[in-house]
Amino acid sequence: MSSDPYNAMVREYFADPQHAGDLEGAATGYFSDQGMHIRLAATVSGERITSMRFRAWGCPHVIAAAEAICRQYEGRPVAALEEFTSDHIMQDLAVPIEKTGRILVLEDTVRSLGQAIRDSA
Amino acid sequence: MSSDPYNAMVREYFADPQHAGDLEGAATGYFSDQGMHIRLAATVSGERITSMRFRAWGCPHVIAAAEAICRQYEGRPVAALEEFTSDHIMQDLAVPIEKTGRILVLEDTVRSLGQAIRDSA
Amino acid sequence: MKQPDNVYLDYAATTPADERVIARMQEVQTTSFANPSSSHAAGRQSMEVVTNAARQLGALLNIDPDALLWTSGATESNNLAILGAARHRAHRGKHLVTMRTEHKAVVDVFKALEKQGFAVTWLSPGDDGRVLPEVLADALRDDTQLVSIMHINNETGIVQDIGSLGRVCREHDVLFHVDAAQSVGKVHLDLQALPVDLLSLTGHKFYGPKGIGALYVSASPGTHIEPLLWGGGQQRRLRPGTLPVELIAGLGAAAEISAALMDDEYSRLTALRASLWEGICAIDGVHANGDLNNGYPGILNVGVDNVEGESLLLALEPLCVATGSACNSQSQEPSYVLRAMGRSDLQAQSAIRFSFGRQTAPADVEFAARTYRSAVERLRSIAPEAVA
Amino acid sequence: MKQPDNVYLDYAATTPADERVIARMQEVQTTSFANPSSSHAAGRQSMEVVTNAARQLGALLNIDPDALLWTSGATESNNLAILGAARHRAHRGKHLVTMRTEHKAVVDVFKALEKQGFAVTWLSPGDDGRVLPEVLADALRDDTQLVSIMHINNETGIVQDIGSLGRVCREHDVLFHVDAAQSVGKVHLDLQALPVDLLSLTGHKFYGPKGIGALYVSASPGTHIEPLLWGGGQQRRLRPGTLPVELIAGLGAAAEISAALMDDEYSRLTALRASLWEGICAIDGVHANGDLNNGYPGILNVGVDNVEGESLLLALEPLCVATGSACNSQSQEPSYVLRAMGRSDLQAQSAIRFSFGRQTAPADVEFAARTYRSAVERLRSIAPEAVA
Ligand SMILES: Cc1ncc(COP(=O)(O)O)c(C=O)c1O
Ligand SMILES: Cc1ncc(COP(=O)(O)O)c(C=O)c1O
Repeated sequence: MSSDPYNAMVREYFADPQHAGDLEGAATGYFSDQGMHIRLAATVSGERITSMRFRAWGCPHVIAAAEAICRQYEGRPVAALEEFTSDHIMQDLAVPIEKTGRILVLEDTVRSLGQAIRDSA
Repeated sequence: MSSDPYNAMVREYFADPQHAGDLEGAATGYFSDQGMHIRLAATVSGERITSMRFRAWGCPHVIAAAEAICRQYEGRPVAALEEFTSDHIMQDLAVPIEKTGRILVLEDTVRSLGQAIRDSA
Repeated sequence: MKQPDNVYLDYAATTPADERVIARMQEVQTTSFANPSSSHAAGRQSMEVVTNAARQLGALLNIDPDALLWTSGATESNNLAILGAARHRAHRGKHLVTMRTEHKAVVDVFKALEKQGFAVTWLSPGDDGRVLPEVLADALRDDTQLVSIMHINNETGIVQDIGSLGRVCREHDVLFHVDAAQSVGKVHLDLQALPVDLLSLTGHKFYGPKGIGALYVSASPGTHIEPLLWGGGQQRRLRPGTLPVELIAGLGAAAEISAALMDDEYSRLTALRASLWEGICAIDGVHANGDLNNGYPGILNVGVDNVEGESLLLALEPLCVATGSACNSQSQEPSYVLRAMGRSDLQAQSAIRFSFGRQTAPADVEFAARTYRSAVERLRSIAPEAVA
Repeated sequence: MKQPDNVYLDYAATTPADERVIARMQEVQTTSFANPSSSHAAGRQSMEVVTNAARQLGALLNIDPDALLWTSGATESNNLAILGAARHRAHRGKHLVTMRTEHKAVVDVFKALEKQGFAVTWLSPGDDGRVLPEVLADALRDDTQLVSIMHINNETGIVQDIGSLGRVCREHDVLFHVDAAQSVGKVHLDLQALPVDLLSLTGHKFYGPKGIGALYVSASPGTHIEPLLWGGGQQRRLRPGTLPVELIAGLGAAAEISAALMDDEYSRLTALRASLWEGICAIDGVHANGDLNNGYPGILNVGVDNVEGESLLLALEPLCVATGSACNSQSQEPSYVLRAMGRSDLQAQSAIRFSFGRQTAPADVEFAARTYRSAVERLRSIAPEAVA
């Protein structure tokens, strides 16, 4: 039964998501499925992501995962977005198995962001 | 459920039955029924009972009732024995209803003692 | 401002035992531990403790203490009442009536009976969450044997009109069971006056011990039930097992204390609920799931548009509050109680139940309002504009 | 010599809770009262208490704590195991096996099942009170689904050979339930080593709280049971209801304490029983109902010829002892357990059960022997010669 459903990372990212918000003139990916809504936005300089922001409506794992993704990609090559897999997010945030579907939606959002950046390039 | 099944009189008479025992040359009544055994013995002078003793094998109510009867009849006329009814014993000793049969055996014993005294007269 | 560690606003899930209850239990544990069924002096002393507790609980409900069966809680009481009466009367008829907004410990019993060949009519509440006597009367059939309707709803605080509903049952010679887990010790219940045949209660909802409850079984000749458990001869064979003397004593003490505090507490809770509602009702899209006028004031269930429930709950920490009832708070499903009241899935899943009790101070409620306002604001600020 | 107020020698009926158990319960009542099913911080803290207690009880039995279901006591555990398994397997077969010398909370469950169309074979014990594995094997049929045999008998202390009996069940693919109410916490029970599928226990028999017990349900794929109670999702839906955190904590503490004291206590009890028996065995017509070599030493059941049982019990005051088991000590009927062991009605009804425990001192036992001797003597002196 109830032991803490949220690990320390989920709690920290949920309580203080430093990447929640919008970016002027950014490429965006948006998905709405599984009772959640997620938007990722990134600005790019050359092949690198300079800034990344999210907006999310969903459970704490979804919000924390969005924050984790933003933290992870700022400063990295755009190409990495398209190689995104949710495995280590699932692990780092100890996402319960029944929420896998939601994290897959997040995965789709990351990929569509990659696509959007390429499209706008 | 359990409240005390024995009232104070039962407890006193059972713990210290002053009339348990035998009497030399006495008339006796004896009954054995309902899983109990009871013997009453009395010596008589003229029309009066001078001494009365019991022996009993049975539950505490039976033992206490035997003691009560002995106490009650010493010094009284023999004829009273044959008018014995168990009503006030049932009441004084708060005999539970399911033990009525045993007290009726006691009643029979008292009567048979009366009979025995008359027979030996 | 120092942020409190934890603000417990989940009294509808369970209450802390009153200090005097704890003290009484401890006293009994050390002085009257014997088995009340034992005929020796120590056993008789334990039985006296039990008898005294039955008198205390009997006084709270205005009933003959002999009409009480001790159980392990309202779940067992509900099961014993419903399964016990349905099975005992099965030869007469197999139709039963209950409401969609009952606690799981009633709903699931009726579902089990449906699988066993009983027919159940599930009444829906009106907009105000209540079922009207006429609606109940319409549902009754010639073969109806039992109606089970709760008194105070555990999620919304909505109060059913037990008196009127019971009269409908009496008129139709149908047994009436009331799950009063949320109302005993909190509002007046006079079972001499109310037409109730079976009533379930549990200690831990009114500052008594956990693991002990009772079922009132009216002495009227029609009210017979089959036992659920078989064993020793305790409790007229209707509920065997060694009587837990100290729990029973604790429940008795809780009953007596509740009777004394009830009226003042009710007023206090009314003020607390009003204050919380005032502190949050201005939020855009906020709505009360319940009845702010006639509902039980110890519960305020609040929904808010466009906020995700699970995140709201986490954002509300350190408030200890519930989504739906505690017993299904593990599940992510929107409350079936609120759905039955006509809320959408989305509305229902944002619902937060605040419930207050004896230790709740006005400052707790102010803190709760503040926390709720900022949680909603923050989550909305994170959400995509399309949603928030 | 000052006569003591009360000498409690009825530990088989119930034991006083250990001081440390009481202290632990009080601590939990004040610090972890929340509902363990609640997902908030307070609820999680309560769940930790529950998890920890399960670990303590699991360690005592050498099992995975997840295999435990919390119940209200052994009566419920027995009912849940027996009704639950019989009903779950009814489509496979309806034959069940138990013993005549089981506790009422087993006997009456099987009687109820007989009325529901199950066939029950009632095994009689041998002269030593035990059932041989061969006898059990002979009783098994192709359609046998469940065998229920107690570990330590509550009236006589006779110990069944659970290991051998369980192996017979395993060989025949039949579920094996053990009522271990009298043995848990008192003798070693290693459920990894023993072929047991279901095992019932209760807190108040080993210095834990009353009103709490457990059912061990082995994780093996064949061991499924139907619930008795329906309700919230607690305990894998097998036993719903708010978990009584403090009782569970008390039961866990009792398990840990018992594990530590077990061996010393067993030796101490062996000496006490020997001393009592020595003090009374010279009485004419006295006999032990039980096994002075292999029986559990905390119980000495003594019969005596030509003495009426109810009067003997009263004459023994201030000893708190039992005739038969506590739960039918209200009734005047001779013990069915002793009758099944071949005692006559008369012999059975004179039986007195002395049972010892942690607070029993050698002086108590000496006093008991003295009291017993003089009670028998006195009652015989009152009886007509023909009987005494
Ligand atoms: C209305 C209602 N009925 C029944 C119950 C079940 O009570 P318990 O958990 O004590 O068995 C509860 C509480 O959980 C309740 O609120
Ligand atoms: C062997 C045995 N089984 C079952 C029980 C029932 O236990 P409880 O009264 O805790 O339900 C007892 C004690 O009364 C017992 O001795």
